[in-house]
Amino acid sequence: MTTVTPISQAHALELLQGMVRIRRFEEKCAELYSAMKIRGFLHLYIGEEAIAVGVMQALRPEDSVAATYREHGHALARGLSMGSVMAEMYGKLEGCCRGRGGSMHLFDAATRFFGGSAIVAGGIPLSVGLALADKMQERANVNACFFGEGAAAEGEFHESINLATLWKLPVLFLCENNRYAMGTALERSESETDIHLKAQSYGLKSEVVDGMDVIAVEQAAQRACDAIRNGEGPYFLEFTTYRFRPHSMFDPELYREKAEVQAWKEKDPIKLFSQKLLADGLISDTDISRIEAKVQDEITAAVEYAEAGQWEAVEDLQRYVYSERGHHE
Amino acid sequence: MTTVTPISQAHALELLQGMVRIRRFEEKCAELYSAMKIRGFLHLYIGEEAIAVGVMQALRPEDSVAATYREHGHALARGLSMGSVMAEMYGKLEGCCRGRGGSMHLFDAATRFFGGSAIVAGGIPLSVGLALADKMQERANVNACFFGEGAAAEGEFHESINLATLWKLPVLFLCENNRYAMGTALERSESETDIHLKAQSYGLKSEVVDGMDVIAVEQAAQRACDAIRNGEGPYFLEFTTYRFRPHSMFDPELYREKAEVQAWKEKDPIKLFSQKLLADGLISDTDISRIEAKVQDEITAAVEYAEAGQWEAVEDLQRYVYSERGHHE
Amino acid sequence: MSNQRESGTGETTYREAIRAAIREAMLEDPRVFLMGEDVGRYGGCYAVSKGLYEEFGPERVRDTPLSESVFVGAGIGAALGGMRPIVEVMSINFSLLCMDQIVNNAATIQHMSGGQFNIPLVIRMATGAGLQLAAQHSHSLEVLYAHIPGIRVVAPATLEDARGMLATALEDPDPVLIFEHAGLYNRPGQIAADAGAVDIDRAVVRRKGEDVTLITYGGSLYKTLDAAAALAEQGIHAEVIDLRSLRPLDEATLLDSVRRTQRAVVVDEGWRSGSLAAEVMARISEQAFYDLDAPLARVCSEEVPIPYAKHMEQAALPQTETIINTVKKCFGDRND
Amino acid sequence: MSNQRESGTGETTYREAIRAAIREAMLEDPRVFLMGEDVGRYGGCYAVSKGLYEEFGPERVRDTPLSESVFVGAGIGAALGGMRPIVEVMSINFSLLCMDQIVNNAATIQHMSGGQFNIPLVIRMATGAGLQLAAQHSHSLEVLYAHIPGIRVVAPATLEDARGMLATALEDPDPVLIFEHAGLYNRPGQIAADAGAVDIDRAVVRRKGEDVTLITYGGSLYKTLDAAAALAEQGIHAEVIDLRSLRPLDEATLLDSVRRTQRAVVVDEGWRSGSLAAEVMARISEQAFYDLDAPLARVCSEEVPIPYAKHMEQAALPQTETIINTVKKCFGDRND
Ligand SMILES: Cc1ncc(C[n+]2csc(CCOP(=O)(O)OP(=O)(O)O)c2C)c(N)n1
Ligand SMILES: Cc1ncc(C[n+]2csc(CCOP(=O)(O)OP(=O)(O)O)c2C)c(N)n1
Ligand SMILES: [Mg+2]
Ligand SMILES: [Mg+2]
Repeated sequence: MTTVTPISQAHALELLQGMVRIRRFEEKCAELYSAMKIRGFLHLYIGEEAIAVGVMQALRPEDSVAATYREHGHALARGLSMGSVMAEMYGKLEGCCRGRGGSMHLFDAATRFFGGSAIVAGGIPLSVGLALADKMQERANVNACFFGEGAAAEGEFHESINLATLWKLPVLFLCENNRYAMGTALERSESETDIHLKAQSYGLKSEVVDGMDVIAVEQAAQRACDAIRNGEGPYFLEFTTYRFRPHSMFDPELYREKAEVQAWKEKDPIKLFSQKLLADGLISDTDISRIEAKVQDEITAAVEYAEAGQWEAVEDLQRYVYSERGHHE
Repeated sequence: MTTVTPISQAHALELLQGMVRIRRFEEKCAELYSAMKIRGFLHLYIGEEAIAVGVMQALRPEDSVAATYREHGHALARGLSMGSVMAEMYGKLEGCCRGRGGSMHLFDAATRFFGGSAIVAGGIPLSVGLALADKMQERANVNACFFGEGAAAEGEFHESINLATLWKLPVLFLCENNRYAMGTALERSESETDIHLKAQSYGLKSEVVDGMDVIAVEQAAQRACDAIRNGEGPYFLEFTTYRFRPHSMFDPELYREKAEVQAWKEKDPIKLFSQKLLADGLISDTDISRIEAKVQDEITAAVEYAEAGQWEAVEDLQRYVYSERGHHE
Repeated sequence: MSNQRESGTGETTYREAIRAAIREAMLEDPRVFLMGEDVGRYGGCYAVSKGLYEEFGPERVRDTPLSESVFVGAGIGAALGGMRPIVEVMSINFSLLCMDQIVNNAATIQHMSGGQFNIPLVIRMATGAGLQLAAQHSHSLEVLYAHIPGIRVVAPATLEDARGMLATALEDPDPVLIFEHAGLYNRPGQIAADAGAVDIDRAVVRRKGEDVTLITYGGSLYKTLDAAAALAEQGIHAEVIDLRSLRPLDEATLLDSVRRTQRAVVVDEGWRSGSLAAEVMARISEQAFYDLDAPLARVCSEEVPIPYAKHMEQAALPQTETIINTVKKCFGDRND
Repeated sequence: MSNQRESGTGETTYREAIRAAIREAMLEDPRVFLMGEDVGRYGGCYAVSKGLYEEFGPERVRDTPLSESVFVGAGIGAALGGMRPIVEVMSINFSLLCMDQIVNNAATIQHMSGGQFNIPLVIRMATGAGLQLAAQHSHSLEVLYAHIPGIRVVAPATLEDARGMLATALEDPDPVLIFEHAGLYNRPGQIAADAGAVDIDRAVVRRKGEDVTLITYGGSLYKTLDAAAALAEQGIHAEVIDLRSLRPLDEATLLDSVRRTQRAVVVDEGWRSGSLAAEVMARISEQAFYDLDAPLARVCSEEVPIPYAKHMEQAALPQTETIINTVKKCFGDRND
């Protein structure tokens, strides 16, 4: 913590704002859940923001992103507007998926954000396929795929890493190891708890990264993306992290100690990063207040947008099951 | 090959006879397939006999065995009678499964032979469960599970090894690496072609063994079974081997060179073993002739048994879908 | 009262009734154990098994990794090995990951082995919509399993059935799938203290009536009963049948009712095409054709992946209103 | 002639017709590629793709590892990425390993994304029994997929359809599953040189008749046509409808025929309970009830895992004899 932050002030502010934006947005979501504005399952990313924010720095618009049901952070960091995400969780027509997907199924064609998948590990093969398309069409894109450490036990994890490595496909595997899959601790789920080693056994490049340090995340993602764009095949990053909140709004958290949660909260990526930036003199308290205020405004606007949104007409229920065009180009 | 065979004459003859029995039986099956006495898919084990024969030496009656669709050898080595296996392939009532299973689905309760599974990797979870039952009921049994190297790409392989290792279950994983899954060479199927290393990454004990050397197989199986009975959890053995015949009777073998097949035939486990035994002076040519004659008789009797067998009554079609007892003990 | 609660009788809920049934089975038979994702320390994703881990410990309440295929397959193997596993798959939607084990192993091994082996396995899954969980958590795919010979499929709708079907299922020598509608877990009610095991072979008449037979199961039972009550006020007396067993279907009970009422409407939360409702209609049209006075009809889910937004989700699901209107149409049409 | 053979016209087989269709699609559109287990060097487990690897190379004829879930999922992803994948799953029985990808991803992503994404993917699978492959290779599980909104399901029975449906399926913006009956691959026949793309929306009448409608698809078509021929000799003139599209069902064609003939028998190799046949019967009983002169009937597979022994396997499957007898019963019964 004594080295000077190796980035510009502008970039530091961007990263910080990115994380604060997710944090405050989700705090608002929790509130709105209690107010019954948001329903269904709601999985908060609070504590893990450095990962989505850090990784997205290394991605370009042509790249693709796939994530899980805990994907508000990824969606926001990837560039979906807060309003469209909030409206989606309200179930409004103005939502990014017209209210059909909800919290677990955010999609956005404009930013190549391919969901929002609520089958654990079920989104990974999609990224493999997107990467296959890139490879066959000779595009040097990266296909980023986020999943939790719980997903590592699923067969699709295994099949996906094997295929991507075998075919040298441009997939960026991003394992958010927050130590629990619902209430199941990693050591009760994996015989090899070092996930990055497990991945390495497939023969692809693999690193473990401090997921509470946004700069470490960004740098690792950059390294990985460079290698992938270079045609070196897939790359695996495991991020050590922690979710500060329950698994979902229904979780009584019987499976972990308060003290453990507290210890991890000490590593809060936003707190650590802002302290560091302040210590390095790269930013001031005023910068932080400005960010908080700006984010607050964005949230207020997003909630207003969602509140003002419309309900999709029930007559449209049958739409989007099959394509409306006769033929597709 | 200069060391003296470390086993008794009686045991040497038993091993040799075990392998010859499978070889000649399957040669007969191929003939009977051409004669249309046997139908469906027929997968021959010829070239791989040392594995089933060697492994079974280490197993006890209370242990369980599960195998694949290429399981005539395992069934015979486990102790199913040749007649009941042959009759099964004829589709006769006298078959081990009343003709309902056929070549790919040999089962036998008496020897705890749990199939005969034609979904690649689909039998592995069964062994994991049988092992779980043993562990929960505190029985020091081994649950042996055979599968090909092609199965290693399936999700169920991954899930099974992880769970067995995590729960320290008494499973003996037996990978018969004959280098091809139908026409797909190992290097086109696995990013890590060293399967035993791949298995090791789950944290269980794992060895690679010359699957053309019946004594090496037996010794490895013994080591593994000892460890398992000792409560050390699962064990993985990879056997290098080769199938001398096409994948099934429908395979035009476009994917491999004649020369490669020829080179492997030089390592014929029966040829090598008998040469060695002869060289060591442990057995004589007469012993070999005696074995061949005995096996020939057994085959003749098995074919006669199958030929003389009955067709199950069509009225019984609905049986064995559900249990016939009202309640099961 | 707390004692009754523990035994899942007296004032209880669907959730508690299932828990009590699991607990009772585990107390009675040491071969019974519960296995699945988060059934232990977490208490079950729908809180069904809460407290059982504390009572029975990690050997008999086994948290599994996220590996549906192997833990269901291991359930099959453990059953073959002499145990009586209760495997929980969190949602029928995730069960597609282990469908191979269920269809290709659990349902076939007895037959392929010529009757040498049988698989006394119980698999429980939550099913159904209504909680705004969207398209990967809300589908009612029961018919996919009801199609498969070699397994039994049941769907408790009442607290008594939730309480009593498990024991019967565990006594069954063959694989039994139990589908619990996620929308019912909170359902409160009374169970008699002496409520026992429940038949899993027979449908039951939940309401008597002579004008039309409404056939349903699971989460749709209450909507159907509500519809029947409303219809009664309008002079149409509907008999309501709860299938309970989706495989095998209890034809006798169905046909007996339809032959009396001469009209039938099937209510099923599955999608319409290829629904279980279709099967019920097929049985009736094969065997009670000459007894029918009006076309058969059904109320199913709309053929869309279930949407998140509440109004859209509700529009996709069978509703009491739709049931009422569909029944009325059976009377309004030409009457020859 | 050899040229015709290459193009899958003239004297050809069902297998060659499919191969020619794949080849043509790959020649015409560089986005099309074939992926699956042993489709390349081995030539396809049913030899459908033989020669394509040599012609198009390993990039466009991709041998995959034994990993049904990921290669089907990768097909979905590749379709999202602008390709036009043809994914071969060796057998519908193995497709249970990738059913999650088909049902939870391919069928839902368009809907969950509010119409932002669509998935132009074709998945081909062999289905059906008759080759003595026993209970893990012989089941006709088409109805499991026909139940799922968001995908289309087709089953070519004729050489023309085998030849022509693929192009139409590839042009479709949404996932299309093509089920090829394994017993048909060797079927020989003639295809006109100018045979083109085939409609995948409509059922077709394969034989005209006025007395009874026989509705079938896939491998059962020929048994049904044989039955119709035999019945004609006995004075019963059956109309035979080949569904071709199992989802969506072409109700108009069905109903039109049944309204004329006033009797219907459905023939379906799937197991009876929860069969596609049940759905067809349900549609008819909902919409053509007053036109019916006899109970609906069906001929399905017996509800057993398919046995290996030939006589038992054949006893489990629909047979021409059974179809004939079932049809006759529609006439023999009381006639009010
Ligand atoms: C196939 C499947 N099984 C089970 C679930 C239920 N489930 C939802 S999230 C979750 C835990 C996943 O943990 P992890 O992958 O570590 O991600 P995290 O929630 O910690 O971000 C489970 C078991 C599911 N959605 N899909
Ligand atoms: C899940 C599944 N996919 C595909 C097949 C078709 N198939 C049968 S055997 C086989 C090759 C398996 O190879 P391997 O595991 O190496 O065993 P080997 O045949 O070499 O003994 C394939 C692809 C199958 N039976 N099951
Ligand atoms: Mg986690
Ligand atoms: Mg092999």
